Amino acid sequence: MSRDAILITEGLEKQFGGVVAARDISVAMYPGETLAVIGANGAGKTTFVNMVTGYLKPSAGTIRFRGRDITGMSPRDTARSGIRRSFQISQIFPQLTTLENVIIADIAAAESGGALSAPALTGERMDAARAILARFALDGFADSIVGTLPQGVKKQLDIAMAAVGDPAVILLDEPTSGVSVDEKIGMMETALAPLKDGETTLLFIEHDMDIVRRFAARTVAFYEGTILADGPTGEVLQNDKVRQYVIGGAHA
Amino acid sequence: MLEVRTLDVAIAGTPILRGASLDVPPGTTAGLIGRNGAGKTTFMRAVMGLLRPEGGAILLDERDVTAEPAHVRAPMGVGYMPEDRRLIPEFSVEENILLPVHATGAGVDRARLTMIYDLMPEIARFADRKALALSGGQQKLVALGRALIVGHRLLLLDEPFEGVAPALAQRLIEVIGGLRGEGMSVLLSESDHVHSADLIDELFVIERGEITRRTAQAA
Amino acid sequence: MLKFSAIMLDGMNYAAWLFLVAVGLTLIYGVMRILNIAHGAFYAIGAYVCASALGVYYGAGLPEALAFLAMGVAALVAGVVLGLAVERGVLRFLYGRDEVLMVLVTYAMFLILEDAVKMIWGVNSYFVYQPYAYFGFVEIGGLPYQVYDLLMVVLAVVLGLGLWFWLERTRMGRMTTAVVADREISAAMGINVTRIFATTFAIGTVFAVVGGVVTAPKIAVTPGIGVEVIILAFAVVVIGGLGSIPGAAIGAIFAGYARALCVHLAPQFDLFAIYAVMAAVLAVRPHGLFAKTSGRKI
Amino acid sequence: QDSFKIGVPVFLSGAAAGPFGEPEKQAAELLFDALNAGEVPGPYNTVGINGRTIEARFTDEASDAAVEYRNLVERDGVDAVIGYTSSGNCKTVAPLAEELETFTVFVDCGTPQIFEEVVTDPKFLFRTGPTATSDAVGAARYLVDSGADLSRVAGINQNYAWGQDNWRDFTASLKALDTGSEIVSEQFPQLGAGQYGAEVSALLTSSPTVVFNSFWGGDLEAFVLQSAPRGLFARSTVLMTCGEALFPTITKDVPEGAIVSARGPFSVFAPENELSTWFSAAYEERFGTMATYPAWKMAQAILGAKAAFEKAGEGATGADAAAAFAGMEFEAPSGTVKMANANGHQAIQGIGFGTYALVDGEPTVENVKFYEAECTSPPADMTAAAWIEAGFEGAICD
Amino acid sequence: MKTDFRREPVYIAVLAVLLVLAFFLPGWLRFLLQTALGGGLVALGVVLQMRAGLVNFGQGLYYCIGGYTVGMLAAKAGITEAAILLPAAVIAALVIGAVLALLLSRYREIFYAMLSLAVSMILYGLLVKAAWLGSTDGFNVPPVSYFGWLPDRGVRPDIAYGVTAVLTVLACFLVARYLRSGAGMLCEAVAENEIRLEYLGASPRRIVSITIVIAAGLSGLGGGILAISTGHVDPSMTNWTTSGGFVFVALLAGRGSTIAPILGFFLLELVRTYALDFAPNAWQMILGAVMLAVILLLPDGLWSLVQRRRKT
Ligand SMILES: Nc1ncnc2c1ncn2[C@@H]1O[C@H](COP(=O)(O)OP(=O)(O)OP(=O)(O)O)[C@@H](O)[C@H]1O
Ligand SMILES: Nc1ncnc2c1ncn2[C@@H]1O[C@H](COP(=O)(O)OP(=O)(O)OP(=O)(O)O)[C@@H](O)[C@H]1O
Ligand SMILES: [Mg+2]
Ligand SMILES: [Mg+2]
Repeated sequence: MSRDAILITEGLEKQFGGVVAARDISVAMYPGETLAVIGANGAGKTTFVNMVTGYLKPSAGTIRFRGRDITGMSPRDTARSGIRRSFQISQIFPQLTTLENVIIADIAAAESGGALSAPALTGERMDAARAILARFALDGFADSIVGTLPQGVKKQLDIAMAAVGDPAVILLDEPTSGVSVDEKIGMMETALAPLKDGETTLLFIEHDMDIVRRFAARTVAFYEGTILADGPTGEVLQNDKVRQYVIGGAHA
Repeated sequence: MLEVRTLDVAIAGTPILRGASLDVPPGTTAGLIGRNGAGKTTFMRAVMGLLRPEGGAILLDERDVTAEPAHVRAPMGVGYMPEDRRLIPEFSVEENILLPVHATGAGVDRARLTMIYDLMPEIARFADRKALALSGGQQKLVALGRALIVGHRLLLLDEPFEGVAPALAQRLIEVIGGLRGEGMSVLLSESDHVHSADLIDELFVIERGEITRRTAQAA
Repeated sequence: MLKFSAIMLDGMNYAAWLFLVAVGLTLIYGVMRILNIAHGAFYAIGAYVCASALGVYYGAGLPEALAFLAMGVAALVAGVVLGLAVERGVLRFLYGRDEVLMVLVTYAMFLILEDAVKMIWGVNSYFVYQPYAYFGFVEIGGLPYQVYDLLMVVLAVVLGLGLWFWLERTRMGRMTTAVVADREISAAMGINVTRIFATTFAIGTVFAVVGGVVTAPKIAVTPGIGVEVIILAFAVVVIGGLGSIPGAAIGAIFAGYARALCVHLAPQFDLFAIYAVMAAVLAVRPHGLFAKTSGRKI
Repeated sequence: QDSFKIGVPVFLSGAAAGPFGEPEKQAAELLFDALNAGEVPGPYNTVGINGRTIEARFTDEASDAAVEYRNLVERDGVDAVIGYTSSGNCKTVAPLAEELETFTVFVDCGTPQIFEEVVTDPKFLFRTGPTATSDAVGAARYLVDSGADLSRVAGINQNYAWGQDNWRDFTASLKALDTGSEIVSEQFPQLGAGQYGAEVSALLTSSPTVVFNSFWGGDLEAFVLQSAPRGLFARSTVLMTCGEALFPTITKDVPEGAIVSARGPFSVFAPENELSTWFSAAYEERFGTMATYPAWKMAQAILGAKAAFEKAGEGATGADAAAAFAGMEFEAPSGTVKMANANGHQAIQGIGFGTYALVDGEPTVENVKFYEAECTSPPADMTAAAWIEAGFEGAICD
Repeated sequence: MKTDFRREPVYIAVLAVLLVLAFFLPGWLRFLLQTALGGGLVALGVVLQMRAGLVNFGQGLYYCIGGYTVGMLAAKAGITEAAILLPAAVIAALVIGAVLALLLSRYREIFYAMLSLAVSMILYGLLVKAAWLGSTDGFNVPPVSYFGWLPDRGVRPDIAYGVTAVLTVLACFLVARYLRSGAGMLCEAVAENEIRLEYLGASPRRIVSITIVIAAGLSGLGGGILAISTGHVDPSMTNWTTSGGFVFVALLAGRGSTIAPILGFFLLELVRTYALDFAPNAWQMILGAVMLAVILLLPDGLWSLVQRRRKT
């Protein structure tokens, strides 16, 4: 690729006691691209995202975002600098309504700690929040308490919150797990379309190869903490090792 | 093995299941298919006694357990794998798997444990690690193992393949299919039967809390 | 030198007492996530029951040596009855509610029990000093020490080890740990959660009652003895790490020796020594010394 | 004619309920009933107060003092308030009594600050019992007079105002008496601590010749139960200012020879007269136990109020009675009470000390020495602390 | 919506009207209300922290600091001007709150409760040792002047009540403003999911610290008001039982409005007073039974009655 990478990891390594969750992970992400990450269970996919977003500190290696070294930065700082994520188990505010969830995301993005006396619930903000809900097809649930919603909706909300404030990079950890099969594609479309409007760089972890094929031009395959393959999706999915360890023979 | 008659369940005043009926004869594998929010999890939880039904009956092996507390089911040979894994974080993987065995006071069936480890060699590898450290998919496997260890008669598996890498999912399907031969009944829920099409003898579709039966072929 | 041995003995003695009154609290919190303020009332009731039981016992002219058996029986019976009554009668309707709310529920129980005690036993003191005097004293390094107090240390060690063994080494104990982590899934896996809760609460209550029973012969059994105890027990349990039995032991030793040191070397700081220790421990280890690791979240 | 309503705040719950609240309440009930029936010996053999029957309103002192006082006065419309044991509550209530202009008698509360600092120009407020100053001063004098070895003195007092004040006054008194004592240990366990193992060890290891103790209630009893078997009383002379309260409770376990007082001319230290004989007999008969000093103090507060209202005459208001009460002398089971200090609002009384003894299984005191009020209380124009500091200036002792 | 406090001005106006009407209550009842207003502000401080998922079992600390600041300035330094005393009480509490927030903002759940309890009990221990402050007996606070005017004994209670009522309403207004602000709205998010909040770029610690400081200021004001109302302060203000009472009121009242804890505290005091009147020997039992009944029957606090009405 000709353009400069927006996010680069070099030789990332993470150990938990005796377990090596990541070893020599070097990946470059380019502005505007959509990248899929696949891999066996426990291959280190979530660990990778956790390191990039500052939840885990790598045992070795560096992470560069827009040329700046962000290794070891806190999740808050990575978020503020423009890297957002969604979670394998959706991370939401369960007792609040969908609308409130998004409003909170907006306040947090806008003012970090929140201003002390200016009213936060402005008409403008309400409109913006409703617009986000509409963009992610969540408007039907605006006033429902989030904890009572089906998994899929929670996942979608999780992504919507990550998208607030138009970050430069979004990392989605299994966005479609828990979403019913006939809704997966629709959901990816509703989730990704608004993000793709801008120049957002997107990485998603996925176990469903149909989704991977459909939405990602490039795929990285993980196995046992290392990168098994990295390249155009079609090639990676044909890779023998990937077929053996990740996809399995029959299903591909 | 499992017979559910016109089950009504409401959560916080909202009816979720309406007259849901379903039966799984011994030795069959039934699929409960439905979109998000259709009520699959609610159904499973009600069968397990984790939710109080407002009406209807649940029979296990012809015994009416509708009003019985949750814990009587495991000793009857019912294994349950919840959708959200729910391992005991400070227990090791093996302790988690053996939990129902210890709970019911039955002796540890080594052969069955070995069978589970053979089925999923990856969990054998981390058998002595604490459950809290595992990745999402790994936890899912452990939860499946935990259901298998007591589920001599009936397995209730709530979206067992969700978040499991395809290669492994295929292997699991084969093994669950093999259980039929042992006379076990299985009820597994999925949002679609792509994974389990070959596995399922009976297909039930749940929609807005109502269950309709389809034949596997027709679906 | 005399002072040193006095500090060692006093610290140990006070720690033993603190452990006895605190361990039930940590057990109940550990299993049920209920920070039980009524624990103080249980302790007080234990003391009153001991006073009454021994009153009847001595009144009947029974042999003095067996009075200790009577104390044990009284503690067991009173603890089980009281624990089951409170758990079955009130708490079980509130399971799953907020932790703080449960604190207040038990606070309400505490207030009710305090007045109930007053109604049953009146406000005047009760005395049953015979067991305390029974064993006499020994001189340790020139310092006379009541044998009863030394036996209390033995009792604390035995009961503590017993409880720890029960929790760590028995099937029941493992089940209890599972229930702590996830009540619902434990039930689904075949654990009789109701029984575990009732048992745990009863055992915790028995410990509180035992604390009161063994203390009764040393003190005037009067209204209000429960209030002082509960806050001390809280401090001990928090220092050690809520819900941990070894933690309660360590917390009791910390607090016991802090007090002994203060009494002998700087008596003016006695009152807040224990809180200072608690604040200091929490400042360094926010979840107490023996805190459990929490699970991976994302 | 309507009844005479008296609000009686005493401890009905908490640790002070047994040792203070109960005897005070019982004494009040006894006196109200006897007064209403006209059965109290002279000069109180008239019915009620000014012929009006007395109606009591007991409230729990262990609640918000300011709120409850207002409730008594403004909601319940009592004619007088007689009660209060805790110094903290007395401090709260003192200015209120003046503000609400209600005839109020404090029964106990030892702190001398009430009239020294809190209400320096009292109109409606009285205290019919002596302050705690006389306990400490009397204790020091008794120790000196009885020839105790005062070379090494230790103290164990509850860690709150009462205990601290007592210890401060006692050590200051020793200094004033020039005993040359060395203070070898000062213990301040928490109020209601109950466990004194460490404190007792500390006392034992510091080998004091004299131990001063101002505990009350369960703490006092627990202290004796835990220290006597370990030989503290055998090794040192132990003085307990509230020791008389132990007589009906742990009779057999108080070591003989321990020095005790009843914080004034009460109970075993009371003079023999018609009122005292009647009171102790009537109390014991009705309640089956001896009247400890709080009961005596309550009795004398009530009788003082009656005397004041009756001196002011029929139809007297609280203000009239207060005016009459100031500087008055009245008879009580404890003898003649002089409202001598604080413009005649604070009583002064003597105090007796003696050693505990069991005679035929009955608790009693021996080696009694009684100090007159003028010997153990500051003169009207001096604060307690200044008076002790000045070496008991103007004290009249025989 | 849990985070929506836009109706708050209406409730506060209702409170203001109630307080004006209450001026004509009998003296004892109005006094009860007046002290309850002071305590209610502290309970409100507890409620604010509860919104962030934190239960302060040592809120009495700030109450005590407020009370002692007023008391010490008035009784020991001779400054008896309310316009100096009350701001001083608030500032003292704010400063201590800010210092403690550095430590406490790291703690959550029961550990926050226990550590705050420990800190308040350390102050208790110190005050008990301070003989010059009257130890456990505390000390009395002389009558105060208002902008130089020292009211006569006759009208003093009226003025004190008026000032208390005005300050309470004002405090509620300021708190309502804060609740509607960004920092106020994010509290609920701290309670529910800090990880999510961090990943949205906000700092839970900062939000918690702000809450702690605001709650401290409110409680300082409450303590100052109490010192002036009852004319007496003592260390029991920072004892855990006092703090426990605030927590109880906070839960009883619910967190739906700033005025809920204020009214809740008054209700509790009424129950206590009548229980004492009705059964001086068993008032604690009545209080306990009422607590249990409320917890069992009104899981979301008394304010849920108001909210339920609004919804239907
Ligand atoms: N606590 C609750 N309060 C109210 N409604 C609830 C609650 N929990 C679940 N529901 C509702 O019950 C319905 C059924 O939920 P359930 O989890 O059983 O669906 P599901 O078929 O398992 O969906 P999924 O594929 O997302 O797992 C959903 O519409 C959900 O919103
Ligand atoms: N906090 C931790 N402590 C110890 N081991 C951990 C921890 N987090 C992850 N691991 C281990 O690191 C490895 C990688 O885990 P990770 O969560 O990254 O897997 P994953 O690729 O996301 O898997 P899945 O598809 O199941 O979500 C696993 O073996 C896991 O057990
Ligand atoms: Mg993962
Ligand atoms: Mg489901």
